[in-house]
Amino acid sequence: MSSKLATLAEAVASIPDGAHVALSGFAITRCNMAFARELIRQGKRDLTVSQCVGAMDADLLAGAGVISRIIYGGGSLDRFGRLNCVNRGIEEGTLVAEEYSSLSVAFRYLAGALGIPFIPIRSLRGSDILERLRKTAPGDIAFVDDPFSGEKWLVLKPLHPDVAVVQVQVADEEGNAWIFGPRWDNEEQVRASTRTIVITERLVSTEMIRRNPEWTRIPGFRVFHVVHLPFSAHPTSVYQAYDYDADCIKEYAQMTQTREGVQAYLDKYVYGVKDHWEYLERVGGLERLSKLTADPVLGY
Amino acid sequence: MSSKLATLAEAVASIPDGAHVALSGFAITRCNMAFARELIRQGKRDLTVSQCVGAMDADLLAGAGVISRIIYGGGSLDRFGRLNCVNRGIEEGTLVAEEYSSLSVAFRYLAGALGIPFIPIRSLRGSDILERLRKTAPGDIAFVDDPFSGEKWLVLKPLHPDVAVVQVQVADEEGNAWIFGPRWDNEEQVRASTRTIVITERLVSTEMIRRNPEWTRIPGFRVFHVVHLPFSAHPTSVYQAYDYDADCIKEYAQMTQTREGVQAYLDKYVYGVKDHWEYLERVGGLERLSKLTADPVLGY
Amino acid sequence: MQAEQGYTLFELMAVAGARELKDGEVVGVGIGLPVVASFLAKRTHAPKLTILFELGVVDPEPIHTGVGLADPRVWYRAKIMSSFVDILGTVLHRGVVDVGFLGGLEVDMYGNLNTTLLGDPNGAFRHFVGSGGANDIASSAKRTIIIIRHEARKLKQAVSFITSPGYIQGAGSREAAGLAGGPSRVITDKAIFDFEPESKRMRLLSIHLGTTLEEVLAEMSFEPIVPDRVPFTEPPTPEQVRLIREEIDPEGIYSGR
Amino acid sequence: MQAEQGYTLFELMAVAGARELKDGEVVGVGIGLPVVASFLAKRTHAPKLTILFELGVVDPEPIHTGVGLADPRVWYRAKIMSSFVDILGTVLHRGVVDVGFLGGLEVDMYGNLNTTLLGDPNGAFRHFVGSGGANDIASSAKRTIIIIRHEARKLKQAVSFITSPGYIQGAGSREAAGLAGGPSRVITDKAIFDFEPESKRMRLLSIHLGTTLEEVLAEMSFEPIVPDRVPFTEPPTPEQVRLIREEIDPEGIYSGR
Repeated sequence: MSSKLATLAEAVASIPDGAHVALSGFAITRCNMAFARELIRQGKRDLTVSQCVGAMDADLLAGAGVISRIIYGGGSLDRFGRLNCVNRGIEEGTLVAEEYSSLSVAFRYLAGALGIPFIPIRSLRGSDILERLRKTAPGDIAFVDDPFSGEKWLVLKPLHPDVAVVQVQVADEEGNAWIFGPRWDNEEQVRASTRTIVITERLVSTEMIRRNPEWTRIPGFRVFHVVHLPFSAHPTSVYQAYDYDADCIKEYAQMTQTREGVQAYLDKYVYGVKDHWEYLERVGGLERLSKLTADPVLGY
Repeated sequence: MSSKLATLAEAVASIPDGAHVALSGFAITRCNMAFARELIRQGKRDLTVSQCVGAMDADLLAGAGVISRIIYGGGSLDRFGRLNCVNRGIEEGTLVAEEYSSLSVAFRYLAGALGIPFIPIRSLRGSDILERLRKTAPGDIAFVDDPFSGEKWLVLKPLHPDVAVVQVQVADEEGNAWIFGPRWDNEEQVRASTRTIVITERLVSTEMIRRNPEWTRIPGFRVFHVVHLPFSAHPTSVYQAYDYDADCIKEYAQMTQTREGVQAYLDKYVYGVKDHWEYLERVGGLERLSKLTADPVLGY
Repeated sequence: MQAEQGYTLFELMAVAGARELKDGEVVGVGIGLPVVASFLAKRTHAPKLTILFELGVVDPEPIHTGVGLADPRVWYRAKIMSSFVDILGTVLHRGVVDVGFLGGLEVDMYGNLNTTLLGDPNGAFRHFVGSGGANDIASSAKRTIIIIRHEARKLKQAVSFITSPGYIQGAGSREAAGLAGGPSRVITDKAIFDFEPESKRMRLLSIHLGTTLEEVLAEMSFEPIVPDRVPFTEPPTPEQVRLIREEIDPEGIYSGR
Repeated sequence: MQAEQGYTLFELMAVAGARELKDGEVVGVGIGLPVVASFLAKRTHAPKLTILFELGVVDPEPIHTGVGLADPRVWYRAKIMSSFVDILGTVLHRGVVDVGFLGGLEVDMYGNLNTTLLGDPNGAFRHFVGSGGANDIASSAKRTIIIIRHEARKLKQAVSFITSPGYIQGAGSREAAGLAGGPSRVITDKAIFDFEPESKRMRLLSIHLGTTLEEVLAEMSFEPIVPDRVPFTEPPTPEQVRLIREEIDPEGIYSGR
């Protein structure tokens, strides 16, 4: 009735250069990896990305020069290492980083989601994060007197990304989506953004959505494109679907230690394959992916 | 390991006179009816109650003179009628009503839940609700200049009820609880309050809670008492458990049209029975209640 | 009444309400006529309509009529079940609601609605429902549609209490209060009104078949703007009437049949 | 190292961390030693401890060790799975978190922590993890426990960047910034410190068995307050060691075995 099904290429093509994209990844889980690879292939430029905790999706985009600005609360590849590309961009001055804490970014999304013009927060006071934001994002932070207590409070400006891109386990063709496991900032990202792209492991009927309406974390009426693409978070994990691919993430962490390594990684896994299906073949195809399939009780 | 199981009498006894209690009811669904009846039996006085939409639980308490203040966004018994007792209290000046809109109260709970000192809102401007709040609750509303746009915004003070009392379908003995169906203001009420009393239709093991952790709407670590009491919302409905008892609500709406009728209702259904089980016998016992049991597909 | 025409006034009003909804819009509704109008629109010209109930229900498909939003009957087959903060906060207050339906005890010529009390708030008065989500919808929806019975005691020169602001005191005063949007239509059982763009005063748009201009004006406590030519309201089609009677409100609860 | 004592330094530190947690408290933890300390406390003296992961996980019972908070292994058997806003907002920022664990690249004598960068932020520097939820925990938890390796390049006179404020510049400056709470303990692989109540300067509390005061001070770039008598840190019990090795970190991932 209101199908929003699109190919990954179509969904990515809808994002203009310079857009602000909120990404659903957290470190090495539910990252928009296929989406990031397609953004790179389509030669997108000058994007701003935001997420509470910087993740592998943002790092790959930074490595490929797709993004010029990141609004985040810090991040890593967990035990696999630092966000080499993001960090190098910051160190060399090629990437503008507006660095907050997890909650500050979450509150900026929440304020955006609620349609409120500012939100008070206790975090950041007395820190160099705040001092640096006075230079990197002076228009996004301010101090306001609490009219009830008279105390001075830091307030943050809402975030309104142009697009939220969210990797989910289950969605229908209208974009109503279920997220299993913790949801970190994803629900607020969607509600703060102008439009949403859902990338789903499994496509179900709207009839299925109606059977568990309490599970619907992303409202379909905020969604513009639904991309049905299994293993689209590979090599990161999707709870209840598949585990992270430790070897692939190690290879990434290793190769991205140098600019040359990043180029070699892109040649091998992004430019060197024509689409997501060829990428999956490149990393080992069905045989490899079967080994990652999650146990239904453990969820990994 | 950390059981918080209590009888209804124990849970009610923990609430001091003068306390601010957030109630989980909405019109005629998931109302804290058994809880309200026990509050009346124990002779509690001078309570403040709050809820986004005034419901049958608040009305019964108003009728019995238990509450002296209500913070709410308006309310009714749906097609069964007005909140006769609340309205009479307001009309006669015996009940202080701080009347908002649904979202204003929800935002005050949300601000309380988030630990933020104020929250901006677009609602209430240009209305007599705002004009009246300037008199009834001048310390809870203020205007602040948005530091980002310069526009003047109404801001509300957070609500921090002493106790949230929430009627749920399923809980474990630690207070981790599932709410099926829409949850209106209940999640924010719990998080805004100092402590929470959960009144549950069904008691399950913590093992069961761990199987569906995404369903946990009330965190057990915020809960002080868990009362396991089937049909505790009667005559209001509990989605997936039982339907509202239309005859009983009609009788209530009819009897509460006069003060004398209220007294007769209390004598019959509150003072005239020693506890919840005797109340259930009074309204028709198992035979009557069986007829209200919800169909698992319909939920009513 | 009007049985010979094959539809009731309730059905005419519901159809008029449905006609105001465009496909793909997001609509916030309360129980009663707005529910019938929205479900009717969704089953006819607006299949992509999104229907919201303030307490946290999206796009239900009830098969039984309910006594109010609190009745699980009207939640049946929803796609989302969430909360006030989700629906009124992240959808309505966020600016995503296109249309909201509002009803009331009284409305004045600027579309200000009273659902709170009748009488003098500083003297004797009778208290009613209050706002619920109505004030929130009136403040944040892109436009609102007012449904009200056509009686002089309801269409007032001044309302006892402004629960949900319309155009407040007319031209510019809504903007001055920091509000966008505002009422776009008033649908009564005798006529349909809009608001004149400059003065923001209520303006007669059409009269229901079987009513006269004199009857319309006689039952109003203020004078609406009356254009030279006032057409009759487009009547419901037999299929619309059938949908309401057989599928949307088979028990006649909303329409009071 | 210290194999003859029947425990490793990691285990000693984890046990020291566990000892700081009281039954019934709510604790915000990151991966690694804090997870081991919290799970150990919960299995021994603090069964009613509530353990939070910032991304939205409450009271998990993992049976496999994970590579970080993003690893579903550490979410296993959680009682709640929610979000940043739920955990960091409605629990931490609401003021309900009793204890938070923090680690870092550098800490100074007032407990200010750096997890962001090394070098001169205005010149050449190397960028690391940043805050995540660390700054939030440092700002809103009732108290924090800092875990850090005991090296002069980590226990610094001044840190390159204050990611998570401790007592800032000592006496009164944390309150002046509008913050309550603050670090209560620093646990290193050589010693445990607290903060002197007036000056808020780091103060030696105990030294681990097998270490000397001279070794402790030699590997610090500032001088902590040293009381006249400094006891040895209470060593782990065999049961605590067994729980860590057999149940909490059987694969030795957190302890690096």
